[in-house]
Amino acid sequence: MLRQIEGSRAVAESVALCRPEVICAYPITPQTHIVEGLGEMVKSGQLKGCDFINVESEFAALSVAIGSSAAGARSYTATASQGLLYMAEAVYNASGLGLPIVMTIGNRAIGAPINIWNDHSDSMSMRDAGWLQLHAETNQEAADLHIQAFKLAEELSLPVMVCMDGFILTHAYERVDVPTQQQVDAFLPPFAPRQVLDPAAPLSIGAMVGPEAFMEVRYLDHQKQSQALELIPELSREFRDAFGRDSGGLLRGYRATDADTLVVAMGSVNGTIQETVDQLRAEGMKIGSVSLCSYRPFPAEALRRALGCASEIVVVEKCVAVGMGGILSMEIRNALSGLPLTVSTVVAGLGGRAITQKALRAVFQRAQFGQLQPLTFLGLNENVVSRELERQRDRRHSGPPAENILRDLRSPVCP
Amino acid sequence: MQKPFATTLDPGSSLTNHTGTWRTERPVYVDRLPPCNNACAAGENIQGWLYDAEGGDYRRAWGTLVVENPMPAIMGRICYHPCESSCNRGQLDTAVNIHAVERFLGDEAIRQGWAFEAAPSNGEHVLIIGSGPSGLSAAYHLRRLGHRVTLCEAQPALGGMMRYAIPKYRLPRNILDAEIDRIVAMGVHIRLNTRIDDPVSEMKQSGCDAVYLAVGAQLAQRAYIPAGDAKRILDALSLLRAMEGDEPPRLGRRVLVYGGGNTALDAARTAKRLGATEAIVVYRRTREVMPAHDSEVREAEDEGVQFRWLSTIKKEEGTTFTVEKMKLDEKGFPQPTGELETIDADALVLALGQNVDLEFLKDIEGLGIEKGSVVVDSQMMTGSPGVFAGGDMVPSERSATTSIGHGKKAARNIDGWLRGKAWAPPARHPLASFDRLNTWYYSDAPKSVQPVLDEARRLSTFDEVSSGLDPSTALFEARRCLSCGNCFECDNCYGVCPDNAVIKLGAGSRFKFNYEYCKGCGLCAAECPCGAIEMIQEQA
Amino acid sequence: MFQIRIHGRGGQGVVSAAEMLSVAAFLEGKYAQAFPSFGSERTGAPVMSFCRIDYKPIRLREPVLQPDALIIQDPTLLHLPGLFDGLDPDGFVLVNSSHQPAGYAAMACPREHRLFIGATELALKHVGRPLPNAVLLGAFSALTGRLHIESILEAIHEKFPGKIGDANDAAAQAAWQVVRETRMEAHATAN
Amino acid sequence: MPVTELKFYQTGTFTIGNRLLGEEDRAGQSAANRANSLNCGHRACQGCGEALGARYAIDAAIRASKGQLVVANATGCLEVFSTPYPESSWQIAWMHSLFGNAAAVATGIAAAMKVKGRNDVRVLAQGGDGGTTDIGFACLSGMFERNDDVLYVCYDNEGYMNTGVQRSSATPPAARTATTPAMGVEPGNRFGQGKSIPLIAMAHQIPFVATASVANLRDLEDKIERATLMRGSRYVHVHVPCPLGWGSEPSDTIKVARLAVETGLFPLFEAEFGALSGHTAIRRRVPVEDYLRLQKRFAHLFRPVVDVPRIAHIQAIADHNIERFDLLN
Repeated sequence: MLRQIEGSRAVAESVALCRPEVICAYPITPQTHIVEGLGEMVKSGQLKGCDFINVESEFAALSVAIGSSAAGARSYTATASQGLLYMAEAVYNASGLGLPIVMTIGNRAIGAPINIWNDHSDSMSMRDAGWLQLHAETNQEAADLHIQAFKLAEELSLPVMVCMDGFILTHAYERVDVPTQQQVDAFLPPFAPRQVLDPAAPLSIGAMVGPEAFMEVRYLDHQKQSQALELIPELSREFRDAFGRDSGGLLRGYRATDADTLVVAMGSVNGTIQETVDQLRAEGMKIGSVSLCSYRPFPAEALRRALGCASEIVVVEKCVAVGMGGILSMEIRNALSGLPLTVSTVVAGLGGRAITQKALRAVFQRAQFGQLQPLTFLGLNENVVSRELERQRDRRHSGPPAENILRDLRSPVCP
Repeated sequence: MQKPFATTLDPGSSLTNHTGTWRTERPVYVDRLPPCNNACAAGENIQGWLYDAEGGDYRRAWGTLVVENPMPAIMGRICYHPCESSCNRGQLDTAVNIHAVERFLGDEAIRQGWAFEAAPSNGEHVLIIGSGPSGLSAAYHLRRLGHRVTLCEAQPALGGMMRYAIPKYRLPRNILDAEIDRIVAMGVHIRLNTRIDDPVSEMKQSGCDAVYLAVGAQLAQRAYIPAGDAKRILDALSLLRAMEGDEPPRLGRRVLVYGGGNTALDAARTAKRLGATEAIVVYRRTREVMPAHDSEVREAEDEGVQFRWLSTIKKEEGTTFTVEKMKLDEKGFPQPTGELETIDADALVLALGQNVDLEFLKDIEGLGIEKGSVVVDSQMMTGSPGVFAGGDMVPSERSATTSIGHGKKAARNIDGWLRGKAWAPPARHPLASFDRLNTWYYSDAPKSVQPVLDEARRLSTFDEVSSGLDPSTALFEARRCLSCGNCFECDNCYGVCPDNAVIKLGAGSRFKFNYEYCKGCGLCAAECPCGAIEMIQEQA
Repeated sequence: MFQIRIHGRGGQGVVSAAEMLSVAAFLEGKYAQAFPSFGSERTGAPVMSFCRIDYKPIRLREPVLQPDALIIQDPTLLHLPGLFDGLDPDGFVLVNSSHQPAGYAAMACPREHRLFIGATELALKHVGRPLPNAVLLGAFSALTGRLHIESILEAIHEKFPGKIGDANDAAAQAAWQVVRETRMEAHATAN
Repeated sequence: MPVTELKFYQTGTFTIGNRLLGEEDRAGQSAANRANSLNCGHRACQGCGEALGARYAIDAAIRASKGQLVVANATGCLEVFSTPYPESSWQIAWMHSLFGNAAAVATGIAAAMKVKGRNDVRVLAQGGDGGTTDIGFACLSGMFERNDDVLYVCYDNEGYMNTGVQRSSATPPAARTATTPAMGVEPGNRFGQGKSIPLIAMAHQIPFVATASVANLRDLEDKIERATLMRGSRYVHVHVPCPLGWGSEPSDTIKVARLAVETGLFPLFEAEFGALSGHTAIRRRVPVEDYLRLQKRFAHLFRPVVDVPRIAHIQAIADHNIERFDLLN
């Protein structure tokens, strides 16, 4: 049914349609509206056969999910930013134990400096934790991905993170087609665990594994994620057949087939990018974009096929590996190695900095003429940083940067 | 369910990991010699029969008891029970009242009419001279070993000193008769009123293959006391023996008893019961060094028997006895002081000890005599082949218990000698000393004291002074046994093993160690209440 | 595409105003997107929200930089620097104020696209609380003609069920009436 | 004369079993067919108190739950020595996740059982003192506060033994550990530190809190069995000596635990809904020296000279417990 609702509400509704049995929640902006919605549905009786637990921390939230999942219950939680870091140990544990938990990440920056706004630093920090990571482009896709995520997780016996941009999606009111219970039940079978804590068939789950087998365990985990590279498109097709719309998959191209310049990005920024692509196309530039939905597993082959034809690749990413540069672009460079093209990194939207068409347009055009720097910080206040850098050159102890920058912003020499 | 590799494991799969290889010491179950058994002159397996009694199976307990000693009802009464003085429980609260339980079992056997079984006779024939505790014990054991036995007794009734020296109030005759009859019933050939003057020829004539001399020490020790009227002086043995006759001896109102042994006290207490208003024990030394047993002295005092310590009797004139005060020298020996005083008394009973009558042994070739006792070797055999001796005749502590032990030992050696292969006593286990116990596990419980007859009744009659335990108190008392050095299946070892390396074999079958997994921590040994587990070094 | 930027203070319902606009548009079969200027601001602080309305799916995710309409829920905000930034020359400005306040000069839009209305007073009258939201939405419908008052009212009822909904409904209708009438008069005098 | 009434076999109340006792009068551990939840072949040290305590507790819980038991285990010695790939010593449905989250994992298991209508299944979480009093404390408190249907059993060996004997918040004063060496002005662990999780648990007003010791098996089994059958959050704190960490003889494990109880240093008590509801009286009171002397971690209290004031301080702690919990009656 079509509805004009907040992204968080849409996700809450579709998670509820997946009939989760245990939901644990610890509040953190911008994830709160999702679990609030679910909590309400459990209390009101709209969501039956589900235990909603208010825990004392994100670490506990995922730990509870680990327990309930191991005991054979479909388990869900949601978090963001510091919360994801606080549960980091459990994040690795859940995947190591092969527990098909689904967790929503309302992507948000990581402090210090503390910042509640959107970027991808949080989920990126867990990119090697053994979870699958799917990025939603719209609220519709965010809702749909959760339905696919449970099926994906349970078929592989691996946990899945569904990443959606904090505020930009979580707090945005949009038109969303919320499926019916019958549709979801037909698509998502009941949870049949790979292993379960059952007194009737005792098992010891979570053994200590030494040098003699640890390598093999990790290798098998890697193989599992590789299987996901086939399963994800499969489920996406299945989903289209069942629900009549495209959601998920490894990646999606936009006017990409004949493009010389291709932009790659994850999540909601793809909308703005596509608007910009249309503008530039109208002006005759051969540009297109690729929206990467599956970050883990990383679809190197699919990317190679999708991007191989272009000569200029611009990776717009909402995170930065300080001291190294773009994370996504590094992996894309790796995927495209040997191909005659250049890959440049545009770090954008850190800590919620708005990513505007105007700014994108400018970098894409520079890229077209090969004038784009390998690493660009989109919309960076050059003036402020150059003054701060000067100051640091002058004297070692230049005081806290934040204050200095504020002073600069107020001082008349700044535009 | 296709479970994940390595991180998920099958239950209990660690059985393939044999941790026994960690071990440098291994626990082993042992049986140690309980101090009570160790102290028993009759060689009883006290812990053994208490173990049976703990279960309430008195028949079985009695059966275990009489393997060593055929007269529990008697022993439970007259033995001075060194077992109790050495009982480890004494260091915890109070010793187990062993003699009371023994007596209970003996009385129960009499009540139930439990009988002995003799082995089928195998032709060998043994002559026993003397039917005291030693002779009866020997007869019993020889019958169990399948030998025919002829028992000669000079007196008209069996029992020796048990009958003729121990007062009824300590050993009722119905009890004595019951236990003797039970032995006789095994098929012992009895000849009463038969004094043997030449044991060896007697043995040959009666077609016996060996003889056991057990006549005891019958001759009263005399002391020279100048006396005007000798009939006022008699010895304790004849007094006590006379108690078995029809005519109780007349002693008068005031009786002196001279001596410091148990017999002196028996005489004094008998005198009181014969109507003496005063019975005064005169002893040349002090109570501390008096040979009589403390319990006897206490009971005598309770009955009003008086004592004159550090005194000797010098002479008698009519009813006047002159007594000299003594004092102990630095060595503790009494020395005369020259201080004299007189006591009026109607009679003087001498209880100065007994000697063995060696007269009838003079013709036995090779039989050696030393300090008035018959010399025997470790097999209880005299210098004369086939002639064995025991009890008060041979050098040892003179007690009924010792005599019973001698009888048993002699019987087993006679059996060996007759069969041509010397009897080898079983090796003795190391002692189960107190420090080997983990006493925390034993709950405290007071010794149940045998009820004691009130004096009034005691003085007027010859009724038994101590009465017995009832079944429940007997059971309770039996269960106070710490089972020193012998597993009583408390399950501690089985329970405390952190490696489940103790296998429980079920009731009565104890436990065994599973050395596949035992790491040798020693917890089982440390927590065994009775010290029945020992840690020993693993061999390289 | 029609873009609206709403300025107000924390607690005045800036966000729900944008939401209701988007819902109203959705009810008319249009595509709409509403989102707040995600901030950590608390009650009383100046805040913004945005709404986009279009006939095709909306992909753009940037804040509204070139609004076609500005709704200013509190006249004291008029002096805020950059308040009118990016306003379309032919755009609309709706201010909650019973009179034309100072700062008025900064508005670079046609006179007939400006509207000052004592929304708070009207709200107090109908809702009983100084919540200008519904009033301004009714006025917005009348001023811009972009959304039917019916869909506005339905959105209001969806947001506030029951009595409060009815009260806000009344407030919105009252505002709509007032604006229509004054517009008529203006039109009449113009002719 | 009075004859003491015959009640039971004279060692029956203190030994684990007895050939003369009926099954009902024996400790569960005496049963030939006991569960042996923690099986042979585990890799615990010789004389490990934790291995013993864990088998006691889990066997009792199995008995009480009629085998319908699921256990969540915190990281630590117990987990490492019981489940090193490829062998597990557990004969039960068992799970290990992390060091600090056993309580939360158990909460999850309990929630799963609840939604599946498996009210017969009882959930137990277990960990050492590190995983309970320190790193796992937040999850434990959260579990208590929500009154989740879990029995949490802490095996307290008073330090981080798995990592090589470091100090935990359960390490007693004066004890030497790798991080509180026996040197300086105040050798060993400082006085005036540490916390009592049982008392903190009581402050959560949960249905049941109890302390127990491997030295008193019947008491331990009784508490675990009762706790297993209750609903809501329950906590049992079991004292388990560690020969390695305490420097005691492996064969003395139970003796040391017994002395901890008999000195009053480890009081045995229980509480319901935050109020003390019972205690186990000391049978043969002993001075703390008897306890301390058996353990090398306290050696510096006796050598080179006897540290009278500190021993007195420890005695005062014991005396305080005895008074507070009325341990002599």
